[in-house]
Amino acid sequence: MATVVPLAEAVGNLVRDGDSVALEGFTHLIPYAAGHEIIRQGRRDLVLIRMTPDLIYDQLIGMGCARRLVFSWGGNPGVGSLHRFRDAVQNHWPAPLEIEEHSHAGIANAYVAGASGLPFAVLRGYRGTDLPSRTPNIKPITCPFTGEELTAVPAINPDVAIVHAQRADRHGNVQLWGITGVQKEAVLAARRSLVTVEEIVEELQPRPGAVVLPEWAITHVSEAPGGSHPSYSAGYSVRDNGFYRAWDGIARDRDTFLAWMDENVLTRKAGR
Amino acid sequence: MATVVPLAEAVGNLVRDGDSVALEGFTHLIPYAAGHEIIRQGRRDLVLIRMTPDLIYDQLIGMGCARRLVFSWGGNPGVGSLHRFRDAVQNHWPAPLEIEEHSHAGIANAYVAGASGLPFAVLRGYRGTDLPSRTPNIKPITCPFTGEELTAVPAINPDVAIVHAQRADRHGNVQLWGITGVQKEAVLAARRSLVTVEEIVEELQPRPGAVVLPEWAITHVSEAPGGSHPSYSAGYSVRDNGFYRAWDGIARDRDTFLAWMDENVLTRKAGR
Amino acid sequence: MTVPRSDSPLPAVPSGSPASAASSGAPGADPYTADEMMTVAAARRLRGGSCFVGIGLPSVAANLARRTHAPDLVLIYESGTIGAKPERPPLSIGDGELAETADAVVSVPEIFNYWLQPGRIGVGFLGAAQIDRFANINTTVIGTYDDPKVRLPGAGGAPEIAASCREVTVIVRQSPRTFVERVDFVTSVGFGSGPGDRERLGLRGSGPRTVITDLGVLEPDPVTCELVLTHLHPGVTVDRVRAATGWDLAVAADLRETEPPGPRELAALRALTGRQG
Amino acid sequence: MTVPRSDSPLPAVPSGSPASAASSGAPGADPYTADEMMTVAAARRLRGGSCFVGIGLPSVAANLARRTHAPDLVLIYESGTIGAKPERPPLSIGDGELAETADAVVSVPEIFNYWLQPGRIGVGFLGAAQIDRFANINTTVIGTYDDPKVRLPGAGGAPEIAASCREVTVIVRQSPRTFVERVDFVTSVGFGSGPGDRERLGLRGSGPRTVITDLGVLEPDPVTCELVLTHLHPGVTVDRVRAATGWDLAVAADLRETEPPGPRELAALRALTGRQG
Repeated sequence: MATVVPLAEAVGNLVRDGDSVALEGFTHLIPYAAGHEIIRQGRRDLVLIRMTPDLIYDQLIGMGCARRLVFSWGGNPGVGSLHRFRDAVQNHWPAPLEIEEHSHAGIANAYVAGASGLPFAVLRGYRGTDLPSRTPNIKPITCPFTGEELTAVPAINPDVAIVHAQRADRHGNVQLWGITGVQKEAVLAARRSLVTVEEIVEELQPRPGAVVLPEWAITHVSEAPGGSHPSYSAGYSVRDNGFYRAWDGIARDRDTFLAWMDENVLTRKAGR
Repeated sequence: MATVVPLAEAVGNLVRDGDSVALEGFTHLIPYAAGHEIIRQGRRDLVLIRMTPDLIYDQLIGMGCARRLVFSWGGNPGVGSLHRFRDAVQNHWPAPLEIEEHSHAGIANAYVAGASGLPFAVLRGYRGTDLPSRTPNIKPITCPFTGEELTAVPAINPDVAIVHAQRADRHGNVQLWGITGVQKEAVLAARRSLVTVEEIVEELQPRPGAVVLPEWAITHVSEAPGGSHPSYSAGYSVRDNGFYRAWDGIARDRDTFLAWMDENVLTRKAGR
Repeated sequence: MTVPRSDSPLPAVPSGSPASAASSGAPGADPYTADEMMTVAAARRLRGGSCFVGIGLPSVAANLARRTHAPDLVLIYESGTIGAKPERPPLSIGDGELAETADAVVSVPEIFNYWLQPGRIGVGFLGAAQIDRFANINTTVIGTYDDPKVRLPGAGGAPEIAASCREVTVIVRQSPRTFVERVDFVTSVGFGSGPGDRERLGLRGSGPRTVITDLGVLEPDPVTCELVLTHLHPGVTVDRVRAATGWDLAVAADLRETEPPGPRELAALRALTGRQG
Repeated sequence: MTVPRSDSPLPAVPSGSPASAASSGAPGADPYTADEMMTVAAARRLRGGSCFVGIGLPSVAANLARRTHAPDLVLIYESGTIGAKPERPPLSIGDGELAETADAVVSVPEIFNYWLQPGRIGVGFLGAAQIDRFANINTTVIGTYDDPKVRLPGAGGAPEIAASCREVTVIVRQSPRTFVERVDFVTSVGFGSGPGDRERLGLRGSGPRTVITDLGVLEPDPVTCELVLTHLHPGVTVDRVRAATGWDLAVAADLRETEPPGPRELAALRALTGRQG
């Protein structure tokens, strides 16, 4: 049964030090506002899960919130590297970062298994690559009918899943559309969940391509207009490609990064 | 690459004696017109696959088209039994009917595996029931991570899948909405496919809840207005509950059944 | 046979007749049929949360619950409709109104995999052609599988509903043909052959909590898992229930009588089914 | 090092200069950069059907093909957009325009499971940070995994694109740092360690058919599976390509020269990238 609460309260209720937390949104509807709130609340030792860790995970990692990253593609899409992620992996700054690395197909299926109440998923994947030698939880599995060998990955069931959506109604039923990525699976796989939304409306109107998550499958809903910036919320905002490009310069240097975070994330707390 | 052809030509091209054929549509959008065309073309020895064999499979079975039925629930929904199906199973009339029996979850997942290019699917299903003792291709499978024992079913990859949809455009892109069942999976799992549609339109307009099948994933599209009667096509027709009730009387007796088929299916050939 | 056929409703039990006088109380109260009593009793068990609804009797009872004491009950049908609010109980589980009134419509694989299988749904609401001492359900065949006396529709969604919902309610008319010592075919597991079987099989829901019939209510003994008669509907005797049961039915020490259908319940039920009072 | 850095385009090769005079022919023809030649050559390989498009260079080339000789090319992005028709190549694989112009938008699990995995998609179009003699691709780390010199973004969709598309085209700028004897990490399998490996691994697509660089085109030898230089771009010498390759590169007996970009190709490309001619 979803309850609609302010963002700081939702994050405070749901995210604890040491939790596994999945912030999903496949280039679209990335829950930046919620990520910033996690940073402001000073969470530590998080296991961060995300197919495409982009700037928000660069920020969480650079601010020392994470001890482990489970991911399949960690870059600044169309721009280049995530410098804070690289600095953590290559130089252990600000803290060592364990990584568990998959392919997109692997993580997507691990979420599907998690959402489905299964302990594992089967896919044609990883075979012949060096990933299984570095990610121990990728295992072979044999088809009981054909004898063919395929690949199994364990289900992902995060302690908390956080996604951003366009709308919710007052009961907490959520509607998102456009590129819907793996958000439904992440929410359904998680023990607890938070959906931030552009706006809360009286009634959800059916829309082409919309995914609806009923309120009884969600823990908290929080209004966070613009909460996906610099990614976008189709129908509400456009992707701020300029910011993605600018981030490359901001994040390249530790001090520039910290100054930016201080000015744009940490000191904005009071304003909310 | 879909080609748009008349129904008789599509069925003639795609369905051969001995084929495995899945006509899907979960109570909604059931491809009756295509099923009738299979009967008129006198196909024999078909392996008929369908989660919910209802009147159209009662007709195909009663007309002697099938040698085997793969299914999970064979009844006249809300009314009672399928008398032709029962007569075939209990009395081998008009021919013996082998059956391969599953649960809905089992067949749905077998289609998912088929659509996904996997040889099998894993589910929490069947355990403790008598189904595995009667359906040999339900097997246990052990999770390589937790050791837990689950159930595997082999993929379903029909020779032909046939579904009914509301609309296609001239290129053969298909749009269906409402209860969309397992139709996408059946089409994607099949070697060849036919989609009958209520109408062919200039351009598909986005609609809430619509599934779009791109033309390059389909073999043939045929216009068949009213082709889902007595089931329904949301937005075009309503379910003819009266016919479902009437069928109970028609199908109970072999001669009544044959007379009805002769009058309503076989002799309508010329009219098309 | 003196028991009613499982597909024909019992005749109405008029108020004031020996069968219902004891509880229906008020003179002039609506007469009601045994089927109506059964449906009302079943609806009362649904208190809120989510319910995976089988077709037929379960669908009527679930819709009745939503119309009376449980307006927030989330109805889920295997056709993929989540939160359907039909005006009338559908004839099939895929009627158009289910989709039109639903909060969300998902594919059939999704309803089973993402919604049912993980144990997200509170109550699974099933019918039965046969049910046994341990609440195992048969909807597949009467007689032997290879040469059946009656070929029934089969499993549908029931095996996984029975396995995965947090608990299961069964609604079925009671007769010795239906309530059998051992079902001819286990389509859906209740408690298997007794305590511990569900756990051994890895079934994650708690299994049948209530079996509601046209005669009374049965519930599994918490220790033995065997069905025990816990409620009689007004005017029904223990002897009559035992005569309608194919095993030596245990009766609860604190056997109670079901509250008869109230006027509001009957009115709502008849509005649903179209029956005149 | 004298080879260009892999992230900086080569300087434009003006028409009439020794580098391109031999083939660009007509005096006054547009000058073009090596990157433009590479992109045009890659686009030409896409003839129709469906293409699973990686981000960056592949996306520009695939969009160019759709604008020029292959208007019916179905572009599929891992964000779930099928049949996207963007006006400009997206910066990310999830830009809004991809969804708005697509024939269908599906979830990320679905795009991988229902569309990529069964081998439904014709061409997988990938970039690389390193590629080796057997066309294996690395986009994970340069150096060792535990103490990398450069931590790259990782696998993304590439391993399964490389495994499951009916064939694969790779587009990558050529340098000895990029074209290595053996990749530091096999992110995506080309031909493994040689003939028969794909079959042994159960990879169902036929693997890389073409590697297009800023210098020429390489194709696997049908017997040995080793990449062989089959085309030189105008003005490029075999020696220059060999100097930019970290193994002893074989050269095809019938080595040919790539047709330079035509005016229509260049205009379409520049309209896409926003570059002035």
